[in-house]
Amino acid sequence: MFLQLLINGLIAGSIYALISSGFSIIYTTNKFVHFAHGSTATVAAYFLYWTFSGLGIPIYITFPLTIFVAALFGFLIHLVIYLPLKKRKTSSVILLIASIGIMIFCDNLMQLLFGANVKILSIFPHGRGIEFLGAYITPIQIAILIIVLILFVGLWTFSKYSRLGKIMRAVADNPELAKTTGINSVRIQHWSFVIGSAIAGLAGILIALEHNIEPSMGTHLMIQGFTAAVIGGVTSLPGSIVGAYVLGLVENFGIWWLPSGYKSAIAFVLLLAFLLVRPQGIFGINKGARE
Amino acid sequence: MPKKLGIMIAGLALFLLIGGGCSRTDAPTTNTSGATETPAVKDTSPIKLGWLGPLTGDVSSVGTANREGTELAVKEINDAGGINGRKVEVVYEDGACDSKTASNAGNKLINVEKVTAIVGGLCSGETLANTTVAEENKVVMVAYGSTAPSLTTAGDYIFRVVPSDSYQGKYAANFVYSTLGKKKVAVLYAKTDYTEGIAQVFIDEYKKLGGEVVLTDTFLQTDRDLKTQLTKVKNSEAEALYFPTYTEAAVVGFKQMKELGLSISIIGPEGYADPKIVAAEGTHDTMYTAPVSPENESFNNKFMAATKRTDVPIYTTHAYDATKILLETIKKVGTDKEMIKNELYNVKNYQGVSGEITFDKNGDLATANYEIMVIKNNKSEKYSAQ
Amino acid sequence: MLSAYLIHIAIIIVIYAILAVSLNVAVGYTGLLNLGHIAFFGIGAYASAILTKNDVPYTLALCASGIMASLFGWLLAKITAKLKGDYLALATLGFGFVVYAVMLNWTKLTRGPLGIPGIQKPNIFGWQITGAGSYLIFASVIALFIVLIIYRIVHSRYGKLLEAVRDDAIGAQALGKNIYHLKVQSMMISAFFAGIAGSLYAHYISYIDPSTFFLSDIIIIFTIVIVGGLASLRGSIIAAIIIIALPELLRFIDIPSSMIGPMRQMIYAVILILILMFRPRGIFGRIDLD
Amino acid sequence: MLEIQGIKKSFGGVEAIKGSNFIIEKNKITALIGPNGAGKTTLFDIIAGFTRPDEGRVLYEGEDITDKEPHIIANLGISRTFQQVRLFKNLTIGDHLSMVENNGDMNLIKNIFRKKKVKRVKQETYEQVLEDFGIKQTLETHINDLSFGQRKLLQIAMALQKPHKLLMLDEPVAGVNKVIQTEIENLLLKLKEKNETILLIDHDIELVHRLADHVIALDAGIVICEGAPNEVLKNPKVLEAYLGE
Repeated sequence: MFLQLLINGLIAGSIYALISSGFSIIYTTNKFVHFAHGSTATVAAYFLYWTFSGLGIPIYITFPLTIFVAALFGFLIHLVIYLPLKKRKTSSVILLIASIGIMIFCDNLMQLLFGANVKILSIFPHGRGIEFLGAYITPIQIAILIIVLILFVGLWTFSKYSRLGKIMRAVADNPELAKTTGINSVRIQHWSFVIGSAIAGLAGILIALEHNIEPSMGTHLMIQGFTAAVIGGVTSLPGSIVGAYVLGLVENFGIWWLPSGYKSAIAFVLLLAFLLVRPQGIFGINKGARE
Repeated sequence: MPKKLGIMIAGLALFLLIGGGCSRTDAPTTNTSGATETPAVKDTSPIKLGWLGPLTGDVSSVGTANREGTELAVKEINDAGGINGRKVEVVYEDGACDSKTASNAGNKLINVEKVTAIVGGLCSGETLANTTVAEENKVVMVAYGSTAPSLTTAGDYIFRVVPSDSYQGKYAANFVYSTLGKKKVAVLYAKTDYTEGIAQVFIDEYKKLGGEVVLTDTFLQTDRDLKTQLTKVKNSEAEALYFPTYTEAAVVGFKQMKELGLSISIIGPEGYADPKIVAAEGTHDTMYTAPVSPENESFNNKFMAATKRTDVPIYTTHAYDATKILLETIKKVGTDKEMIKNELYNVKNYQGVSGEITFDKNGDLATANYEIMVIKNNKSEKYSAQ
Repeated sequence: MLSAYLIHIAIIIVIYAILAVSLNVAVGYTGLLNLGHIAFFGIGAYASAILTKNDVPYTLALCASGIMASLFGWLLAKITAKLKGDYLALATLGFGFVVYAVMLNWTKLTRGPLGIPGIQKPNIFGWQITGAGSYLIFASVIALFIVLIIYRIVHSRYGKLLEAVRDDAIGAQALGKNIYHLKVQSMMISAFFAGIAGSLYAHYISYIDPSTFFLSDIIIIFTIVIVGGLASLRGSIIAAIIIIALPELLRFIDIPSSMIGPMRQMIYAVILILILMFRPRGIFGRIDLD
Repeated sequence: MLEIQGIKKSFGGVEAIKGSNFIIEKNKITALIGPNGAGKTTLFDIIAGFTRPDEGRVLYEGEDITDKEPHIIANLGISRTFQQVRLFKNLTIGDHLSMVENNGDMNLIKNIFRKKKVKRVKQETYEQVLEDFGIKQTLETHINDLSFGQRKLLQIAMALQKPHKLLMLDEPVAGVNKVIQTEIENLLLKLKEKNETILLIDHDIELVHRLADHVIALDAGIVICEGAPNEVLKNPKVLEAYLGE
């Protein structure tokens, strides 16, 4: 059973990692909590459902198209709502509240357009999981694990070695300083939304395959994704992915003893604990979150 | 008195006035709306019924179908000339399976629309939120899906055409223990009013019969990852699993059961009749209790023809029956609320589409017999002990 | 006639006005961005319901609901004393969810998802309140009383200290003011009145379950406070009227009722975003949320 | 009056203060001078309790106040100003001045049932304070409407108005125009006559020369020399540390 729990934890962790990594890219560069990130995944999932089940477009077109649409969606939110707010030097708290407003708007818009009931994407036939030393894991779950690993390595090399990645880290550490050295930090922040939302698009697709699609899926995953990012260290990209696995494993092993109804409470107790004891998370650097 | 404080006091005092002005009239409004009592003068104003159910939220797929069930019943009666020549009109309000929304909606039906009676709510929370208002204003409520045991003693004006969970849970426990002969069972249920009530009744009855409940676990209605709870079930020596839940979590639950290779027999409540569950992955050989309902086929065809749907979601037949009973009662005794209530208690052996309906002194179904259905290759059929 | 429905909406407005005014004490006057205010509302409602179910007299239950809520206010203030800005906001949001999870899972006390039905109408000093009209009077009197107390607090020297903590906590400390003490007290005051509002709500609706105290309600109270304007009691009251009454109009336009729920939430979201973008100080607000 | 014993403080590996020891006499004006980053403001924050030192003790009138909360230290009679002026941007001058006294504003219950907001007699004393400090504004003006110079003056007025035994001024004249500078100087000279105990940080050598009874020159928190103003200001080590020859 231990192996099955480990696998359950890893799969849950990978799903949270899909959300927390995109969120962390946006947070490190823009310095505010983009809570509507979960809704980007929801919009992507519904777009996939609409194009694939609705219009019957084959997946090798709809998958990349969904990722592109998600990136565009994130970019537009930044351009239309966040940028004007940032221009007026509003505090990160106002941006946080605005992002919660956007989240509520998107979730309800999806419910209005597609109805509240669960939509099932039957792209790949669901079969019994492949048995592996007594534990079961399905092809889709293996795909998710692999994709997240690729994502982890990709993000790590991107932020360490690519030009854009380094500039992004510079803007993250000190936006004012970055401006003085001629970096157009607004353009970089646009890029952070494009990349972060693209990952959310990918997350939307994979989660739709694993957990089906419904209007509130983004919000629930965002709460877990954010908790994962805080645990791993919001200011560090690889940290947010490690935090996701920590959360996934603690949740799944936790409800082995606790009644499972407390599963979401475990995420919040962890969130509260880390925010109080170590708000910069496992890897993050202390960014004046305290007094 | 500083200016600002003055404005605030005036603002709140305004409410006092409204309250004061109306408290005199808040005594329950006895006079019925529209219809005058004297039968001599032919009154042709429409009879107003209220309908309450989830049109948004997790359960709205069932709610919207139930509404169409009611619409069908009303259309049939109106086509047949209405009641004593008066057309029937229904006001549909969204309860969203949540007590706050349902109380707002119920309040509007009773106080603004002045409906004669209400068909609804579906979720127990919706009905419970309106019992006091309904009692005060003597408005009959015939719930078509609220099975929570606490509704039995909710009031004289509260009726329901679905059996209380206490019957169904006991029936399921007896079936698992004696018919299937499973001595160890696990119970995994969603944290909602409907499922928790029925799970408790099942557990108590199963223990009384001498069976052993090796595992009791829960999950939130909004959870979509039940793998670890199911792993716990697999790890316990349970020979069967009682799995009460709403549609959304059931669909994901069955998929994950298949993925985890959980091979023990699965039993659930009548919620499984929802076509979305029957068509879901991994539901093969799943059994569920369902109230005996004769001649389903003819109603199903009629319903599917009228609504161009391809399935008849759960409680649609009950919504249809609730509406039909109410309208027939009004046909007999007119629109006086008190008389409607008293007449409803005399409903005996009414052959409804959802089954035989007899109200006991609490407004519950007196008789409730169930049968076991089993899902074979995504088709529901009667269980026959091979 | 229509007034019965108006009374119902008026009672909901009065309750949300108390919630918004009490939240303004913490957010508007002391700068404590508390996204978990709904938890105090829920605790007050449950405390009052459970106590009156075990036949505690109503007046006692009403005070107890306020005290219970402010105890949790003390707890929240203590554990988040060192946090600032959006970290504080998110810790309080987490606190709100933990309280929700406990309400849902502690079935022995709160009957979990079954909720608590049949909460009887209040009977205060012999005045048995039955109809909605008299309940509106009762709720309005309590609301008036609460607004008066809060008005006196925020306009006294003590209130100025709260505002000093909001504007520059370090500067206030340098003047010898114990800012932790002030923050904890402000949270307790805010929680106390939210608890009272919870009790008023429970005894009016007569049935409560955990789902009423969840995320979507946090947003409504926040929209009211921000639209009304921070540090402005008048703003919170008037915004409560607008924000609660506005979506009710949806019920009268004949859009299919399955659209009303999502449309209502979308209206809140749009109002919130527009206000943040074009009038961040709200209608009567005079300070910016830093 | 105030004794600093072996204070050490480092921020993330950088040793800001490498162990400073000095004594502040009562009824004297002591000036702390030194190049930027010599740890002067950090020392101020340590004395006032806003920052905890890694090592060392702060003794005030013989009592160890190192680990005390800032508001307790402030109430013990240490009244300080900040390099960047810290005032409450949404409140009025009247609010600031009445907040300075311990007039029971911390007591919640009493405040609910208190009758008048500000007593008549208080009104006069505050107006008098504004005259003394040459701030030509009414009590009701909001801080945002004050000029930078007026804010500096108000900050000093508040520090003085607060019942205190030791006054700590962090660059009181930095960034103000000549007129305000001379006003502040006259004020400080008046305080000198009243034998106020003042601890002063400033870069203006002439000001330090005219005002200070005792000067302590610091580099990275270490006292490089101490004594009467003219001695210290000519000391080669000080000049070297200052001008970096």
